[in-house]
Amino acid sequence: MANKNPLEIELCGIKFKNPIITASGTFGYGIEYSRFIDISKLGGISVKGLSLHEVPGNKMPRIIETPAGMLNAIGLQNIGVDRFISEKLPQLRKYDTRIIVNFWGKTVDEYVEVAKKLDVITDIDMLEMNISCPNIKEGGIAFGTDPKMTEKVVSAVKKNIRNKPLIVKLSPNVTDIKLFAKICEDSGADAISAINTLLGMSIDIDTRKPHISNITGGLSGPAIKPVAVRMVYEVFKTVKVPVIGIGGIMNYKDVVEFFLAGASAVQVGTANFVDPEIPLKIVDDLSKYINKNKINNISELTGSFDI
Amino acid sequence: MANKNPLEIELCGIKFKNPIITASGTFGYGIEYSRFIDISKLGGISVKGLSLHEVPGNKMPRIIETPAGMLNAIGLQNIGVDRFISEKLPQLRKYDTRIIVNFWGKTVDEYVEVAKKLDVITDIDMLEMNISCPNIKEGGIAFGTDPKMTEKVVSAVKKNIRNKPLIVKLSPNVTDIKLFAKICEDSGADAISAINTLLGMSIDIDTRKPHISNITGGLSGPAIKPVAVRMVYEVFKTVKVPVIGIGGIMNYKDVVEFFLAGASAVQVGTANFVDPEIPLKIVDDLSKYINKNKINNISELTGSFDI
Amino acid sequence: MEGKVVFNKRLNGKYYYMKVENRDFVRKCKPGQFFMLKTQVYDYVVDPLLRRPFGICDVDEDGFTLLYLLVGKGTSLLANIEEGTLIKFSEPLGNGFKLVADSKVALVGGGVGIAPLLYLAKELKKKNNEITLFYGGKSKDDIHLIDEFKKFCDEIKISTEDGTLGQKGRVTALLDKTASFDKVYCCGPKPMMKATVDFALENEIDIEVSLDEKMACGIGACLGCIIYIKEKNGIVQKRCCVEGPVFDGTKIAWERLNG
Amino acid sequence: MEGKVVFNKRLNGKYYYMKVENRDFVRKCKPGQFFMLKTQVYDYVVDPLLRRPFGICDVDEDGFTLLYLLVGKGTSLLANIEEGTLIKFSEPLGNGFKLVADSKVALVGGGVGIAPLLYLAKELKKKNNEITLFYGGKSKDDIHLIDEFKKFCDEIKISTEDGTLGQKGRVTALLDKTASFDKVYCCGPKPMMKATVDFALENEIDIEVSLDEKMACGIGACLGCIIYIKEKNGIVQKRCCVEGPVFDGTKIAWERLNG
Ligand SMILES: Cc1cc2nc3c(=O)[nH]c(=O)nc-3n(C[C@H](O)[C@H](O)[C@H](O)COP(=O)(O)OP(=O)(O)OC[C@H]3O[C@@H](n4cnc5c(N)ncnc54)[C@H](O)[C@@H]3O)c2cc1C
Ligand SMILES: Cc1cc2nc3c(=O)[nH]c(=O)nc-3n(C[C@H](O)[C@H](O)[C@H](O)COP(=O)(O)OP(=O)(O)OC[C@H]3O[C@@H](n4cnc5c(N)ncnc54)[C@H](O)[C@@H]3O)c2cc1C
Ligand SMILES: Cc1cc2nc3c(=O)[nH]c(=O)nc-3n(C[C@H](O)[C@H](O)[C@H](O)COP(=O)(O)O)c2cc1C
Ligand SMILES: Cc1cc2nc3c(=O)[nH]c(=O)nc-3n(C[C@H](O)[C@H](O)[C@H](O)COP(=O)(O)O)c2cc1C
Ligand code: FES
Ligand code: FES
Repeated sequence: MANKNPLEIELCGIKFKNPIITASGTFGYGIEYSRFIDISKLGGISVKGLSLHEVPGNKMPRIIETPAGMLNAIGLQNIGVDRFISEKLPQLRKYDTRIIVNFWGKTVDEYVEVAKKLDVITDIDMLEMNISCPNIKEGGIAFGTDPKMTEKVVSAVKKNIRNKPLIVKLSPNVTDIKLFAKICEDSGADAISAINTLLGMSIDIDTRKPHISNITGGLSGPAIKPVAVRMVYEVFKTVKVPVIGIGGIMNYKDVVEFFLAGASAVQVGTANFVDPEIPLKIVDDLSKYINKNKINNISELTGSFDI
Repeated sequence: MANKNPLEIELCGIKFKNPIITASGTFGYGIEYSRFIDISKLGGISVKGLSLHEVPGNKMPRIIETPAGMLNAIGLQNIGVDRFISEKLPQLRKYDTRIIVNFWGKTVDEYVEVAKKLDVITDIDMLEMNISCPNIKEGGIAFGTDPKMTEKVVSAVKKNIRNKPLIVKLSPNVTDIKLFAKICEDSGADAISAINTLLGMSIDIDTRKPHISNITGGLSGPAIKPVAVRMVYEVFKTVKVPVIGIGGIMNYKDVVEFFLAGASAVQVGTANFVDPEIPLKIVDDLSKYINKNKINNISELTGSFDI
Repeated sequence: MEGKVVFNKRLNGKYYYMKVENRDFVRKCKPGQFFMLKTQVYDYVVDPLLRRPFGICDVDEDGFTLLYLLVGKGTSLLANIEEGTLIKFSEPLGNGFKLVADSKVALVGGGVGIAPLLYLAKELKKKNNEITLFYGGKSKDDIHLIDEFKKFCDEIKISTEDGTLGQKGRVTALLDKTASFDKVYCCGPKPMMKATVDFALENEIDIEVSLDEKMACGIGACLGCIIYIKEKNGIVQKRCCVEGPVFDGTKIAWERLNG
Repeated sequence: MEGKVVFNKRLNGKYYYMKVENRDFVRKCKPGQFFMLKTQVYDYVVDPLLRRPFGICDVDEDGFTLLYLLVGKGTSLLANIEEGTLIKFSEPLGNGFKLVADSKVALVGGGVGIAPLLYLAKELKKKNNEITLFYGGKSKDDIHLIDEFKKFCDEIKISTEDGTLGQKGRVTALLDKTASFDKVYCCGPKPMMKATVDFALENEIDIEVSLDEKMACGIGACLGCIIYIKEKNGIVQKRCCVEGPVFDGTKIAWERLNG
């Protein structure tokens, strides 16, 4: 239709004004950026990964730049689900954008408990389950790299929520992401987001110490884009649920690339640190691209690359 | 000792004048670079991966640049082990550098057959087994991402060679590289090289086709360095055999970083395309670094990073 | 925000002084604030990727300056930017210094840490303060902008570790001889700041320090720049980029800080 | 190798002309060769990572020129390089054109493919050849360096698809009217080269074409630039960067080529 917004998409029955979502951990609780951009112009925001209780995160230093990327070992620091709901959500709710809450736990029970608390909050649109953070010192979260644990945790959460669609966010640090995607779908995931960070390390040759105190950290930014595109394609070929593409997106061309590979929406992460205006510039440029190429709706691009 | 070369290393009983080896596939059969640099100044050369018979490689296009890296899907094109021995090795042998022959096969028997042919050639110093190339259209070489297949192929080759030490080169496209490293050591590998390329993909938004005809390709260059350093560290912590670090090395600082993570030598790959003089500049700068920091021998750096 | 480079002068081997034009920026800024600067001029080049934090060194009605030290990739690129080039940066960020009036104040700076103290001196002078600058460095090569400081400071005391300029020794040694300040403002290497805070505690003088931590976002979202602050309930986390970079020096849990 | 940029002129919207100083380079080069150029001026910046291939457009005793089209990252950076800047590049690479003497030759160029034909014209003129240039483009904006070509060509025939300069239509249409050449040299888009080869085959004229394939190393090591050539035993692989970029046009397996 002529006046239909060609950037509007629908994910799990929920409409987004455009497919540009900011990625968890790179956009705080959303309001931190309100001073710099009009966050109502975003399709959605995935907030910092929440746990049942407040988590102080890792020792400093936590970040270091790498060639075309960065390593982080924040340690999933967050204020906890209760404080998020009482302190941050009321402010964030003022903006016209979809709210996706990223969450995690140390045990299956914790995942379930956090999910249940979020499931009853009407101001939240979707849940995104982080089963793949490599940053926890206690050996890392094994859920996202162990098929049985993945099945267990996704099933358990899905059984215990009623209102919100569940996105499961996949780790790239596996031999076969297709296997994990299938398990997630079979366990009830409503959508898949891919990818979280690659596990990396950087050593300072002057101090002879790792640049981040956790030793290893999650690699993100343009450097990882080819791995992310490949994994989106593999997941898209494997599941019927929608795929949200994440990893190294810096401009509208990257977004089109992810759509062609199979994405139904994307998340912009590290780019927010480079320039907070990047997501909005992407929305503008995508609009122009869609108009210029006479595309009725961006969803037509999903998986349409020509082998 | 005062006049001992502080860059000299020993790997599997073989002395190298310095720890800088050029990586397989990025330095041809070695002689292609002789017009541009004095290849006798290199510690060693790992030649293009050889198979039993000549292989024509993949359809074009085969390469595309990515942020701080590149994707390649050459398809293991090579002239075959016999032609290498008769046509290339006599020329390469003229230079004062260690010759490592990288090889592969489609079956365990092919691996063994190639290895046996190479094992009897006195002009070759070491063998490097590529069990991790993702580029073959027939579904890729599963050896490097399947523990049982890895054990099988490494054991079989090791049983059938007598003269040459065997390096096994590991794929990073696995959930746990430590597992594969241990299997290789237990199956008789004399050294481990890590890492081969990460599997990636890139799509041209104008043609809506993948930039390389194989669809996916191997990601290399500075972009992957943090993943490579992490994996070298993990392998070093797991095995007793020496680890050769590969992935994104561009300068002497990168080499020191890999040594600190646990490497006993390194391979320089994609950098050779950026500037053929990079490996020799690394040798010079490393010399200065070793002198300035009053280090008796570079091997003292191996695994010496401070947690 | 963006602005044209008015000048980008090399002061000596590793120090540079740059002025950038942007009236909107200067209307918004306060002493002690910093900004995030894109050292990679071309958007399509993604290495180095992240913006770099710099303190606001000075302002006039047309623009602002930064004093910077050559460190790595970003500052190497910055040193090569020619005048007339259009560069990108954030608006002024963070929590600046709290200004006093009609007081006797000490500004204590070390190395490139002197940067935010110039604009501070200018603003403090407007509020009728008597200002003494204590400026330390390893050698005379670390001492810059003295002519600028003379415009606002009643007294300038310089020390260098090698004795090539001013008194030989650490700048903190100069502090022991005077203890009649109403407030101390400090920016420099952590050991120097810690020693200055100890001096302030000993003499019961208010003190604010400006910290630096590696930053990715610079705006409070990434949680990469955490500082540990003592509060009545115990030690709490603060973000260097939002709750800082200026903190009450006596509240900082120095032993928890990086480097 | 390195050299100073003597000039870097924008000819129009997307075309640029650059001269680089290096006497050693010019002593070594031959028409039809190319070189690998580092468009990223700073070694410590790794994006874009790879060097870019460009044909040698012209040479004099002091240096060489390149004519280039703005395409992506590398050429965008190249367009911003100012005169006086020191840039890095390889020595002359690849297999150039084989020169004839005392003959009637046609040079057929399309778009930026005209680049290597200028130096070729200069050298062919030295060998007493009668040279006709057939130069095609989409529009007049694609036609450059005509004054330079006039120094060496006996005749210049231009066509543009939109008819804004010369004859309206494709440059290959101009070829049908003359068939008395001893040899054709060609560089441009693959369809144009294929059509020119067909013309040469039809008229039994020797033809050499200069191909381009994406290159990583430019020196024969990566095997990323493969071209398919017909030989008596069948189709064999050749490297565009070593056995090319110039090939006998009649031997190319056009259907196997990319794009
Ligand atoms: C609030 C604040 C104000 C500052 N003001 C000044 C100033 O006025 N003048 C000045 O010369 N420097 C200042 N710095 C330090 C300056 O940010 C670093 O020297 C600079 O970022 C180094 O960048 P690089 O790319 O050259 O170094 P690289 O080593 O290449 O940087 C790699 C990464 O580490 C970060 N990094 C490296 N060193 C530091 C550091 N010391 N502090 C913070 N991040 C670092 C970089 O930002 C980058 O993300 C300030 C830092 C902060 C946090
Ligand atoms: C032998 C040879 C001679 C050439 N001579 C000229 C010349 O004289 N003038 C000129 O304008 N162009 C010439 N080209 C093409 C030129 O190399 C590309 O236009 C240029 O590399 C594009 O770089 P980019 O970074 O701007 O594009 P990007 O799209 O950012 O490049 C990404 C990657 O693809 C490669 N690439 C992109 N387009 C081409 C292409 N058409 N051919 C080869 N590689 C490509 C780049 O080198 C780079 O590695 C020549 C190519 C070859 C192989
Ligand atoms: C500082 C930082 C914090 C992050 N925190 C989270 C998190 O809390 N939960 C999560 O699922 N992913 C987290 N991520 C991963 C990102 O959401 C994203 O998957 C990743 O950075 C890749 O995207 P990018 O290359 O666009 O940054 C974090 C990434 C960064 C850089
Ligand atoms: C064009 C190309 C061809 C390669 N061919 C081989 C090969 O034949 N055998 C092999 O084991 N690795 C091969 N590799 C992988 C490299 O040896 C190396 O492991 C990888 O490129 C990472 O190192 P780098 O980042 O320094 O390039 C190839 C890499 C490239 C870029
Ligand atoms: S730099 Fe990101 S929160 Fe401070
Ligand atoms: S570009 Fe590498 S072989 Fe030709």
